[in-house]
Amino acid sequence: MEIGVIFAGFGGQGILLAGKVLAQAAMERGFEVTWLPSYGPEMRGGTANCTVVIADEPVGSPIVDRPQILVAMNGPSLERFGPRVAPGGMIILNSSLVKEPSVQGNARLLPIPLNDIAQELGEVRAANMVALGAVVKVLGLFPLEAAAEALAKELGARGREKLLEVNRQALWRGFALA
Amino acid sequence: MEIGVIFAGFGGQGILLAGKVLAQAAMERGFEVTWLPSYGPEMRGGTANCTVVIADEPVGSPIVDRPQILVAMNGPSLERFGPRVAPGGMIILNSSLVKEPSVQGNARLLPIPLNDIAQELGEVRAANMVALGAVVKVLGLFPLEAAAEALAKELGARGREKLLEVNRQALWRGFALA
Amino acid sequence: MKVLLRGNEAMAEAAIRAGCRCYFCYPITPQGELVEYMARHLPRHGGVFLQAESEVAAINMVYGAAAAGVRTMTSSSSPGISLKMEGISYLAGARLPAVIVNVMRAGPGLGNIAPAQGDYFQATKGGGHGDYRLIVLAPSTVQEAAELVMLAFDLSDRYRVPAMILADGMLGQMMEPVELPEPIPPGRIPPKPWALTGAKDRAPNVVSSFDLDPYRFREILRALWAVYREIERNEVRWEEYATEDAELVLVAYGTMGRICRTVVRRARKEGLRVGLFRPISLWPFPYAPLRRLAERVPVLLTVELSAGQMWEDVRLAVEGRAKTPFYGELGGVVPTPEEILSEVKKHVRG
Amino acid sequence: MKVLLRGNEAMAEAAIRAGCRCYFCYPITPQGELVEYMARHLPRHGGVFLQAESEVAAINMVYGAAAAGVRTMTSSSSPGISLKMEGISYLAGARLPAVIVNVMRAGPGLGNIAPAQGDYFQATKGGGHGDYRLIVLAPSTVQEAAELVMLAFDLSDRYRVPAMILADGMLGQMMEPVELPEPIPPGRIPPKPWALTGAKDRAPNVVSSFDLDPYRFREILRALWAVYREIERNEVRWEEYATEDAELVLVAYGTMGRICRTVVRRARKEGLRVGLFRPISLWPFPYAPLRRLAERVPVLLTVELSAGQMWEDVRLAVEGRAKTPFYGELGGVVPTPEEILSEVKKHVRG
Amino acid sequence: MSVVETKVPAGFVPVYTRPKSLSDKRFTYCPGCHHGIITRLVAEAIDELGIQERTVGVAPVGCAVFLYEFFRCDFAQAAHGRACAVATGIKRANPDLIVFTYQGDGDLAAIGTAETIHAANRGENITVIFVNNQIYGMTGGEMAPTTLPGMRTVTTPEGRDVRTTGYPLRISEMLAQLDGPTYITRQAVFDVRHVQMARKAILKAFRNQLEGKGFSLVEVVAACPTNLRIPPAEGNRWVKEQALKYFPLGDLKVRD
Amino acid sequence: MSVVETKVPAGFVPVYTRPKSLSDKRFTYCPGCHHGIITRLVAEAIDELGIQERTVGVAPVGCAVFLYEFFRCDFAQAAHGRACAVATGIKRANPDLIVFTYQGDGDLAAIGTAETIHAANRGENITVIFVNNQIYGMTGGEMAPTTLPGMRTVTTPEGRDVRTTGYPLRISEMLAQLDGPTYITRQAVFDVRHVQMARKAILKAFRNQLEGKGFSLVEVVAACPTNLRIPPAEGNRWVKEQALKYFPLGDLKVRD
Amino acid sequence: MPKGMVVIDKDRCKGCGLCVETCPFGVLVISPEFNRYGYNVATMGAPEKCTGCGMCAQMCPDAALDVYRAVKEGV
Amino acid sequence: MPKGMVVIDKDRCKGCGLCVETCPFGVLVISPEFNRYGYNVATMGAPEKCTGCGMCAQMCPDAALDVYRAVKEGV
Ligand SMILES: Cc1ncc(C[n+]2csc(CCOP(=O)(O)OP(=O)(O)O)c2C)c(N)n1
Ligand SMILES: Cc1ncc(C[n+]2csc(CCOP(=O)(O)OP(=O)(O)O)c2C)c(N)n1
Ligand code: SF4
Ligand code: SF4
Ligand code: SF4
Ligand code: SF4
Ligand code: SF4
Ligand code: SF4
Ligand SMILES: [Mg+2]
Ligand SMILES: [Mg+2]
Repeated sequence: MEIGVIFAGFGGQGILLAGKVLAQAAMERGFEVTWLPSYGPEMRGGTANCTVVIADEPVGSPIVDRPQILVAMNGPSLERFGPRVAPGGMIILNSSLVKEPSVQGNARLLPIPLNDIAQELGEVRAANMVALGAVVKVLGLFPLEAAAEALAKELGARGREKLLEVNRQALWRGFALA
Repeated sequence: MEIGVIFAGFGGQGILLAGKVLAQAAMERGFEVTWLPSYGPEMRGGTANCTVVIADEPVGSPIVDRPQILVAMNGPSLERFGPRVAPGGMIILNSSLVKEPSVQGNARLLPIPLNDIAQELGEVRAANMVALGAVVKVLGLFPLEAAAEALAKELGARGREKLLEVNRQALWRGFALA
Repeated sequence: MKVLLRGNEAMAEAAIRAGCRCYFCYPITPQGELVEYMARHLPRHGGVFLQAESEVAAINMVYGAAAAGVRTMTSSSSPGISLKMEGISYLAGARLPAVIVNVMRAGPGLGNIAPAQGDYFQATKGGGHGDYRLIVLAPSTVQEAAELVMLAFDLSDRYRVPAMILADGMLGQMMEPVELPEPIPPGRIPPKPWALTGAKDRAPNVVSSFDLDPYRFREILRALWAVYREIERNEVRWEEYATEDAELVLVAYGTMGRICRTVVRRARKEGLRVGLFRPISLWPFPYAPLRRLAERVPVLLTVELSAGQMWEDVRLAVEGRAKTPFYGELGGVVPTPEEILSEVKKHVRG
Repeated sequence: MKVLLRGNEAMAEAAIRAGCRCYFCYPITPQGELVEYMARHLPRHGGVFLQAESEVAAINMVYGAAAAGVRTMTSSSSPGISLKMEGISYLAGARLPAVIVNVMRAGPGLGNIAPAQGDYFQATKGGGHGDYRLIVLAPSTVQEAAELVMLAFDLSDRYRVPAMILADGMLGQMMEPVELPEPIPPGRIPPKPWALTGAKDRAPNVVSSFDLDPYRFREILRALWAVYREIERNEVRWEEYATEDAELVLVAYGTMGRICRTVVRRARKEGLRVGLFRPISLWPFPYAPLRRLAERVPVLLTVELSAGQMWEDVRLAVEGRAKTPFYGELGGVVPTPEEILSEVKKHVRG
Repeated sequence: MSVVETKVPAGFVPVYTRPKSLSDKRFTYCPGCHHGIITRLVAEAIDELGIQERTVGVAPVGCAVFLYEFFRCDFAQAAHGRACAVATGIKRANPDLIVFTYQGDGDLAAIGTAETIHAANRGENITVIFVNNQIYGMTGGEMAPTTLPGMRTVTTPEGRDVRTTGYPLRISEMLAQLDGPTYITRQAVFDVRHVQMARKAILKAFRNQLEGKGFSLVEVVAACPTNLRIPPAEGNRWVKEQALKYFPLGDLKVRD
Repeated sequence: MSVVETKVPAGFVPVYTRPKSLSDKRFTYCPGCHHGIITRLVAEAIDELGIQERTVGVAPVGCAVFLYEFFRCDFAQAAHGRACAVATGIKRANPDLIVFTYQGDGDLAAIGTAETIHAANRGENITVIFVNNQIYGMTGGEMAPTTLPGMRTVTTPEGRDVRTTGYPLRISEMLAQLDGPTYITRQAVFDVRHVQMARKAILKAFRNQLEGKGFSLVEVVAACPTNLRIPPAEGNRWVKEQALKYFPLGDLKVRD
Repeated sequence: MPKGMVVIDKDRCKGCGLCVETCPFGVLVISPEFNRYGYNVATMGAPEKCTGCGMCAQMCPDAALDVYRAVKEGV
Repeated sequence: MPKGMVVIDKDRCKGCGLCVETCPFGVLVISPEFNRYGYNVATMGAPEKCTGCGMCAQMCPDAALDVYRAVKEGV
């Protein structure tokens, strides 16, 4: 088993964090994981992405050509990574920003209004966690609680504990919608 | 045939020039030649030396471990290179400066009061040419005139034509004494 | 306890745990997190973090700190490492222990910041002038990166030969679970009687790579080469995976090593008898084990992120005993397991 | 007409005759006379002589002048060449023609100024980062030094690949009779439509070695490697001497090449069937001719002023077909013909 | 790339239009980055002097590395810090060209210190645009020699400590001491008035070269909002209120 | 080496004896070279401060490359131009050591420009002895950044042309502008009075380090009779009459 | 007809807001509209107030603005 | 007895003559004698005139001079 997940979006959408929390959660549940970010000036182009691989054997390449899951937080990400999603894979699409998805390939499309949900929760920056909740559901490898714990750890390390509650809710909302 | 000649002495004694004139003369007379100087900060130690190889086939190494001829313009040079002279080789020694030659090896010793002769000629810096005259004689490969011509060329290139006459005489004196 | 760390961070933390107390750097992608981590953590351990004015200055600061007897490190990426070539040659000539991390990116020139393995020759054969060698260790996981950094400090001190960690942008940037090695006990760093600590109650020490006299300098270098021979005897490291019955063995290091491991698994699933030989020490290169392998395996396929650099060492090891095809990528492109597998299939059938 | 010139002077004069019009340098022994000659003569030919503030600056000035479309050169010796590694990698990546002269001295480190051949790897395998090659030519006489400098300019322009002359202190310092090559006719320098001459009546030209996109950069490098393959086909140069019936062939380049020629003569006089294989282009290395030789000659003895660098290429060529012993000297010591001859006698008998 | 076709609307005359010597390429700078303003001013100067067809730019390594894509003139991309050496090579090879470098503070004042100073000292007849944003922008916000005391960067997480890393390096003041340069000036672009002054300075620096007057350098104190982690508008204030304390504006050397 | 055993002659007391921190090794400098005087003055300062056992010198590449043989203290031989970086490494690794560099003008002001300036700017607590002899001595007399206008060297056979190679670089003046350094002074040794002043300056430069005051640099304008191709005594006059025109003596920066 | 007019290249605009800050007449605003690169672009909020002074263009770091001024009648 | 005395290390002396130039009393001269390195070394030509002022030693670039002063009688 080796599953690739790509998170992609604009800079500032919490792409790298969502990926890291996923990797952390999977690690804590005993999986082999890797996390690989886009890096360098690419990030200043206003976009960011990262790739998480979850496996039951040591991970070979942290680069994933054909991800099973893509989280496309905006239009350009869908355009760029959508066609690469593995046949039968899943695209979690931020339907708050992408109204008319243009590319799709052979993947299933799961539109979730990530921004709107986050806005509802009172913290637009939690859109990434809505997405992550959905990813955890789609993956079906471990309970959402694992992600919530990993998130708590990560926010703790950054001194952002007070954001925990809203992000937790975001996770649940995403989980529920997927 | 491959003959190695080492000229050695203090800086300022015209060691490199003597070697170059020899090489030039031999070249003009159709021999294969190389000339290799000591270089770098060694020269600032106050000593200088150069090696001339004259041969009838292309010269392999311009470095000569066992020279046939050594011109030792001072004591340290005799000490350093004297023991290396090939058995049956010849050491032309500046007896103006080295009164009691200490090292000798298996070589023949030809003491010539180079400085004194040059002084007599009114140009102490011509001691090198006295030595060169002797070398040409010992070599016996080409007439002294070849060296005189090469010298003229060299002095001409340096704009020192007026030193030609006294150096010519120096060559002859050395030639005569060897 | 496992923690999730970037390769760059893990190497930095490992250096601190290895007792590195002077780190000099100049920023460059894709090793920025190493610099950043050191800036944040080294001072807390009483160490010196100093951002130099250039890579040239940084390596010469390393020279100074190493001469003073302290464990010291610098890190950079390809173009920055090129600038350190003179300094590295000096370190080698002066017999100074130090660790240099190269998180390779694609070259030549400014190239780009994607992972590559185009500095193998530079690292293993001497990109600087003169006859010298670096101990070169190539990790393929973040875990191994941490461990090899610690090993690099130990070996470098033991032999008084500078050591290089040859990683790449992927390994530097990716996160993976790591079990961090324990900090070394204070006593583990060997005494350095040759270090510049002030000529008190002893004759002066001199750190130098200079001797105008060729015969004396030859003796110095013969002694150095005797040490190199010793290292070649003692410090060859490699890993074999599924080679016992293999008809084809992939030879790959670092990032390509780990990817080829996946290739082996997939190939095996398809019933192909494929194995992996992964050099860990690139210098000393595992010539002998590879030669032994070549006696029984008909095809050794070298896979590199380069035009074929380690490949030469593979061929030197094999010397015609087996077929030695090559598969490489240029420019920062990392081949997928599938691509490599289809290359494998050209040489072996199920 | 033959003139007696130092190797350094002959290379300088040859560069001028090859149309070199921008020369940038930083002083270092044992190539000082090249600098001095250029200072004296290049301006008289309307050229630019500029002593830079460092070797790093000099190579980057070369980069600029080459980008502007002018024939340009720099020269240095081992430590100075190490400092140029980044710049050379940039030249290679940006496809700029230029000539670099390395009058090698003993290393590593400051070493000394005696002749050595310890920079072979650096020159031929890429001392700088990334996958690139230089055209590397190794003269063994002053005459050949002059000729190869001219050739280096031509090849460099033709392929847009920088070329290096790999000489050493002995060749640089010694005088020998030279028949200087004729100055090139003005038309011989090929047009350079890619050069930076102002974007008048054409799209802008860019000289760069940068492409952030690995896939695009890969294409650039594939094109570069196609050129390298072409050079490997067209520009291999070597000399064989008395190899027809040889039982042992010495393999040596540059200064050691000429000394080994004497060894061959002496050996032949003693009735030993010894020959010489002298690579002239070190890259592209004459693998194929050497391999052919190995088919019929049982022993190929490599002789180098190093711990064995070209030796690896010899072994790569031979791949076990013949014995490949090695004889080397370190530290600036130059072996005598006698010493080499006695080494030869260990492997062959009369 | 879809570029809006700018036709002059009926009944209007152009007051300001995009410089001709800029290509169609979007700048790769971050939103609000002063690099963009400075890059544009260079293009305006080239336009105004009508020298696009004989100008050769030298791009640095730094956020301006893509400069050669932004301009419609010949360009060399130089190794980090070596732009002045590359420019020297180009100019010496072909003095008819107008050669300029465009460099960041890491590039020019750290790794390129020697190349900058010696080109200036030789009085190379080139134009240098020096963007001092007190940070290594491209690599993610490390300390530059020009970083202000106490300023937090990723390599000075507690703020720049002058006791261990020194004070901000005023390299323009150092250069102004030399006999070689003709014109050394420090400008800024945090408001329109200063943009206009910077524009004039850049123009003068190019004109000097056209007149064969030798080395001219225009330092522009700039903001890197991304690494300061502030919104663009605050970047302007940062320059005005913080950076200028250490980098006072004005001509440092003018030789006529 | 036969060193004359210097026993104090009966009835006499020593006025001047060879510094204790010098080894027995003969200097490798040419006759009359000012390096010899300056090297001796450094040894005298070390003796006077009694710091031989905690001093580490950094030898340059240049005529002073053999410095480590001349002194009885620990020494590192640095790559050409990098002495200040090496000294930084040593001092940072072990602040208890007294670390000095000794560098020529090619070493310090050409290839080492960046290392010198940045060590000074950081205010590294080291002592730099800078021998400005306006020439590359060791390599055979090439132009240095400090070579005087019109001066003939092997790379300026017609004399240094300031239009193409610039004016002599007064790097001490540049350094004095920085906030980092504590003490920058220019001295000479062409007569006894100046030798004494230079001696004091060197002493002060070391004392500053002992007191933790930071970067001190003593430039000594010196003669290289060999490459000037003049007798040693004329070397003294050269410094006095020619070199000082461009390199006026005196303290350039003193911070107390 | 307003005295001035600004044409904004939406694909170049990165929504930095420097033009908004600069305009002395409050003409420009950042719109909620995203461009294809994800930036909220500048737009003329109060086009009628534009004098065509060009200050916005002088500050724009992306050379995204062209400014025009109405031809004076009778000229 | 002269007031001063100079001991010259002949092997160090390179005959540069700076001491000769410096001595205010004309004590020192360069002798025609060569040392083993080929230099004509300095020597005391007029030892009686030496005051032990030490100036020669301060100028000597080879640290070849040691200077002594006579112990004042009765001190
Ligand atoms: C030799 C080398 N060292 C380091 C780098 C990495 N690098 C790229 S840009 C940069 C510094 C950028 O800072 P600056 O010059 O101030 O430009 P800015 O991005 O701030 O405009 C560095 C260190 C490199 N490419 N090459
Ligand atoms: C990297 C490098 N470049 C060049 C040299 C050659 N080199 C040796 S000494 C020297 C310059 C000496 O001049 P300076 O520093 O002024 O010292 P001086 O000999 O005049 O005292 C040079 C260029 C070298 N050894 N290493
Ligand atoms: S990182 Fe800073 S300097 Fe670089 S483009 Fe972004 S804002 Fe500008
Ligand atoms: S060459 Fe000049 S600087 Fe060097 S030792 Fe001789 S006189 Fe002194
Ligand atoms: S200044 Fe330019 S980039 Fe910024 S918001 Fe205005 S138009 Fe857009
Ligand atoms: S032209 Fe002037 S008035 Fe019109 S929007 Fe721009 S700044 Fe405002
Ligand atoms: S100054 Fe010293 S070296 Fe010179 S002549 Fe006098 S004693 Fe000899
Ligand atoms: S001590 Fe004084 S008087 Fe005596 S020799 Fe020396 S300088 Fe002359
Ligand atoms: Mg910057
Ligand atoms: Mg000097």
